[in-house]
Amino acid sequence: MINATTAGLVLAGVLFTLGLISMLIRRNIIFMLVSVEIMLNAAGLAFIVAASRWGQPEGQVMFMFILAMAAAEVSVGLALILQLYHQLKSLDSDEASRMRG
Amino acid sequence: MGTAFYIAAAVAVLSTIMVITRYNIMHALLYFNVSMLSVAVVFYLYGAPFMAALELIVYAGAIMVLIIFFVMMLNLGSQTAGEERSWMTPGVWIGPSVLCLVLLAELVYLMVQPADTGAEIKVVDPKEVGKSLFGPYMLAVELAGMLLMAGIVGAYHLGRQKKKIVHRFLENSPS
Amino acid sequence: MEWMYLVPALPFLGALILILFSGKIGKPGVIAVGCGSIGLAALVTIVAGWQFMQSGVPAFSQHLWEWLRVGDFSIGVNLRLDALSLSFAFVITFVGWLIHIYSTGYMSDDPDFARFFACMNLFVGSMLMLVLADNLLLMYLGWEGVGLCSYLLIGFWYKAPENGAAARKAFIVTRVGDTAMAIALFLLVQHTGSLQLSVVLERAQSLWAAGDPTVVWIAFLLLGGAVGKSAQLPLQTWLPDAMAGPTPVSALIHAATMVTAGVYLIARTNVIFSLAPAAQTAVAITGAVTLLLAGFSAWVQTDIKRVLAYSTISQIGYMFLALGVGAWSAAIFHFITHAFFKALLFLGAGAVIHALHHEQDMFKMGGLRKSLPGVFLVFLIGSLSLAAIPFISSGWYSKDQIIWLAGTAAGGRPVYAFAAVLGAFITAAYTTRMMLLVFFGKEQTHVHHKPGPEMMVPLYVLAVCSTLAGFLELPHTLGHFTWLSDFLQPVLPEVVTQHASVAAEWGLQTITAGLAALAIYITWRLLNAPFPKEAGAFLKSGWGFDAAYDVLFVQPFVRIARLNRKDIIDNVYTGLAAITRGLHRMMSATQSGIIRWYVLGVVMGAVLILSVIIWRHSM
Amino acid sequence: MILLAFILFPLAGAFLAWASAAVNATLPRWIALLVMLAGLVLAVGIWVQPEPASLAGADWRYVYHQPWMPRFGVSLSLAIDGLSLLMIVLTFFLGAMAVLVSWNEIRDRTGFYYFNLLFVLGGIAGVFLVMDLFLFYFFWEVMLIPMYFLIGIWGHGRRLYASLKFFLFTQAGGLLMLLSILGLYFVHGASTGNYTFSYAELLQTPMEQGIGRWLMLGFMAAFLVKLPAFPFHTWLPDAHTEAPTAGSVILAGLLLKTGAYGILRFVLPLFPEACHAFAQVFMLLGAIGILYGGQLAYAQTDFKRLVAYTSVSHMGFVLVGAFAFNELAYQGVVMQMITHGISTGALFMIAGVLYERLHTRELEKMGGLWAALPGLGAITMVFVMASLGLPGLGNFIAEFLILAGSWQASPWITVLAATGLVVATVYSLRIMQKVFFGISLREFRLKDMTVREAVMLLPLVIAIIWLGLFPQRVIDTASKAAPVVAFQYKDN
Repeated sequence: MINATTAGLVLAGVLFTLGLISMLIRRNIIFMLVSVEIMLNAAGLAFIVAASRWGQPEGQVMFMFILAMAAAEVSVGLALILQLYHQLKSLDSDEASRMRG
Repeated sequence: MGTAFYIAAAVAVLSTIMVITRYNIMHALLYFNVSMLSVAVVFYLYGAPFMAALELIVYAGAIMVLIIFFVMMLNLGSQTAGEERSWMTPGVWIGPSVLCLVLLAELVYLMVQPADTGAEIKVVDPKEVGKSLFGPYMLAVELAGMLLMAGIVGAYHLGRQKKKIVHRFLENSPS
Repeated sequence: MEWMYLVPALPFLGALILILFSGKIGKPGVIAVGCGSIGLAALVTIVAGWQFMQSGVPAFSQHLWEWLRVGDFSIGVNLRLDALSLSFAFVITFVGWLIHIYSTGYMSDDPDFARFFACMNLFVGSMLMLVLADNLLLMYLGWEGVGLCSYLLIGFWYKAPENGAAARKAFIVTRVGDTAMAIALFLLVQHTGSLQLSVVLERAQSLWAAGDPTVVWIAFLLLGGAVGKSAQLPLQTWLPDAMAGPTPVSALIHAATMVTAGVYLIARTNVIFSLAPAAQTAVAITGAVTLLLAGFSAWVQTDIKRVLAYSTISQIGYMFLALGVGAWSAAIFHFITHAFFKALLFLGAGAVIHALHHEQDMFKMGGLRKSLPGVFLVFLIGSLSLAAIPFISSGWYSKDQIIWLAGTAAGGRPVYAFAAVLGAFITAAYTTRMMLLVFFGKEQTHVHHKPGPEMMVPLYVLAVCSTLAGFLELPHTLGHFTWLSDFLQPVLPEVVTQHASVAAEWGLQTITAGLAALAIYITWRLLNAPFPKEAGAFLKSGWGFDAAYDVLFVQPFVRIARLNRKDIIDNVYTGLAAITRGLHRMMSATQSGIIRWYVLGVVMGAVLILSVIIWRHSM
Repeated sequence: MILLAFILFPLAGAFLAWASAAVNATLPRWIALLVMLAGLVLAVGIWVQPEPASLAGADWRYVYHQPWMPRFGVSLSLAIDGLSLLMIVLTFFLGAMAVLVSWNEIRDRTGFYYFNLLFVLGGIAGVFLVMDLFLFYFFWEVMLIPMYFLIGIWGHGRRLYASLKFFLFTQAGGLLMLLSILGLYFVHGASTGNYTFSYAELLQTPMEQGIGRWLMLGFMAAFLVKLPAFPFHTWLPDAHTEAPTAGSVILAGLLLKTGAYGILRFVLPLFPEACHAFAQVFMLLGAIGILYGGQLAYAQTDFKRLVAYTSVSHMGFVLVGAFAFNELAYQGVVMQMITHGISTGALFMIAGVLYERLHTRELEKMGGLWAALPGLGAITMVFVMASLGLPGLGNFIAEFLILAGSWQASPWITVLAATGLVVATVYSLRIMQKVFFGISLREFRLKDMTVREAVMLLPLVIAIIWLGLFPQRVIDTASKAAPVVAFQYKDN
């Protein structure tokens, strides 16, 4: 039987990879933002698993930081997407590939 | 490992797969909420009940709701689904998926490698977390606070729309 | 003799005046300057020669200025008058003067009258520099100078591209020989430390034993220069094409003077050739083979000037043969008689061509005996000399001497004598053919205008000379008169003969005369006999040398030039630039601004790093 | 002081010319001409002056020394000997010709044009005079950048490509030289404790064999590119072809000579051992350059490009002669530097004169011009003959001395190089045939030489004939500057 730490880390890896796939195949910016959230979540999971493996609080501390960062990122990100949407009238990230006002 | 973990893990993986395959963004976001809930269960199982709660409150509650409201505000739900469908051809997703699966295989290979045996799930008290947060990680907490502050200011600044777009009736005003 | 520097200086001065003021002095002025300067030079030569002969010194030299001095190596612009250079200088100025006078008539209609005389004067000056130089470098100056003038005059009518091609061919082919000669000079500088003729020849005798490899190399390289300038095998191909120039040019440069520069060079450096028996044998063989090959080619030509051109090659072959067997003075004797009678023949041919409005094909001439009696007469005298008709022609005296010495001189062999006799037979044959085709038979082209006195007088003078010049030397059978070889004695060693007898000489002369008569008879009978076409074409093209050189040298060079017009080395650098540009393009392509590509890059990097870790791990 | 004048004249004149353009567009050319003539008079004055008796034994005629950055051993040190003097005379002579050539050709931005022209010439004069390696590198770069502008702004069609290529090649070589200069500086400083860039002191630098060879190769990199020697020559045809006429004249006549000068002045005396070690290689490169350049010259259809490749061929002789290590070859190299400057410069001027009349450089579009331009044709003939090495003209003296000298060092390479004489004949005669002889494609109604053209071409004709008949004056002047150290070096 596979032990708990490994199982948790594998789960984190799977979730992270799924987020990565989503990141790579989507062109919609909101989807990409969601993909980032998936990956952040997976990373948080890995920290939690590690914290429980060692019985130390640092892992959970890190998760809290991740959480704070995700919150800030989403708020700024959404505001940016809003601006882009008004500029480009589209959510296609490729449309934003040129550095043009 | 208990059955609960496997069930939660299976739900998390399946719902995440649903997230990344949906064309309709609202569906995807709802699936993502499900995924988040099951991850919260996993947290709980790994002896971090406080974190599970935070996951529910902040992630599934606040962040997701923010995104959902945002999508609803722009009224994107069904409108972009068709566009999304046209972008999502096999040629687009097969290559990256294979690459990512290779990455996953490598990750798993490395995780399984050490065969760590003496590991049992140890519960970490929220009190411990609090102590270390406000002990050695004090500076980081303050930085996180500044980050959030910057996020607020940034979001406000960026999100402030030009008046002539929102308030059409003020178009001719001098300011 | 103090005025000796005037001999080359006067023609140069004349050329300079003609170049600078050609527009101002008008045609009479051009004639006065052109002919006058050469005439004066001839006069000075005669006076200086007279004084020289009176004085009895072996050589007189005049120092003008120091040309260059580097360390111990020093070369002056010095002139040297001795028997050999005097003989050449006399022929050059005298024949040159006659040809100049002739040219005033021949070229009178040409718009570039002044340019013609400027080049001719430049040529005479350079040629005099060549023969009067007291060191080999100054001689090389004249050597190249006459090459330049030859180039300018062959291509005188520059509008026709084939004339330009002939001119360049002449320059380039002779330049090949000149380069060999230049290398010989380098060897001499290295070993003797000087290029002064007297010093070089003196040191050569003390430095090298006979047959020493170095001296053999030097002699062979000098021979290379000589065969280039004198149109001998294997560099003879330029001379027939050189007939593209005006006929007086052919007479002066390509018959009388410049082409004999090789003979002069070898006679001048006879000490070196004596030290290199292998090279001297090569000279003899070159001469023997050339005289035969060119004789056969002359036999089938249709262009009157090409007949004379091949005949010139052949006659110079005789001179080389004489030099090769050690009969130095015989070569000079033949040079003098040849200069007269070949100039006469060329000028006569020029008169015919001029009269027929630049028609050169012998098969379109005929019957001119009646319409141009004066030309016929002098041409006959020249032809008799060329064909070596006994007693009455100068050519017989000189050629007979060579034939005789080819078998009996120190380096002589019966086979050389045989080749020379056979050559005499062919010479008689093609000369007769030419005479018959041009002056006998039925008239085919009408005579436009008869040559004026300015053309006829030089012809008569040359006719007289080419008869009288033969009496400078008489064979044993006719009293053994040796004025010329005695005169040349201080410069050229005496001919050493072996198992020679007057009776044998009588026999040989009889055979030669008989063969000449036979040749005339056969040619007369078989003038219009059919001739195998392929063989004829082969002979006419000069034994296929041109085609062979074209395939061996010209075509490869032109092909390389065409392939490598853009400089393949440049591809290395443009290739470097292209690689840089390609890398730049690849790099900047990654900066597409599409986020997914960046993520893909991150993923690939992660895969790579993990692969490396796993690979290291499993090792 | 007089030496400083040679450098300051052109540099000051450059700024003056630039400023004067604001007053009148024709003023700069007069200023430039006057500056050049003044320099020429000064230089010829030094030359004709008999050598002061007190200096009879010394190496230098004039020396100027002024400390500049003593801390780093850099000083403003100028000196002139026979070789430098000849090069300075050539610089101002061809400089004056270059000004005359541009008289009517350049019509826009004349002020900046003459500024660049004079600045290049000032840099060249500096290169020929300085005796401090730091300053040498400085002037080496000074002459590079204005040249870049001359080609890039006033050039023909592909001028940007050509100027960039020129810049990159010379800059790459120059940087390697800078490395070597610094290497020499530190090697000398480490062994003697005296850190200096002074040429005179660096002469006796003891160094290891390996280091010496690497340093020598660094110097050679710059000089081979500039010369240009066989595999590094490809910048030259482009630069020559696209440059304005004066640019081509200066490039061919002077810039290439700085490479040859560098070899004679720096490489041979500083690294005698390394030079002997690599002599065969460089001689072979030179011989290959002679033949390869000749072949390419023959293949060209653009007049200026053809002449450019003949430069490659002729400068091959310089390389062959410089590494033959004897006085014959050395004198030949000096003569070749001067005569090639004159003859090739003249050919470029002729190309410019023809271009002004025909508006083409294509040989295929010329032909039969003798009838229209007999005077120009005669002058061209002189320089074509000079190019193929006709005795009586300066180039012959140069080539004869080089080959006679190199024969003693390496007969087989000399044979190869002598074959170049035949190739030179082939391509040189092609110029005459294509331009002046043959059938003319149309009736040309052209003016023969104007007075200005005669004034700029006739001195060159006289010079080349004078050098061919009376070269002794030049030989005497140059003889004392011979790099005797390298001649006398013997392998142990």
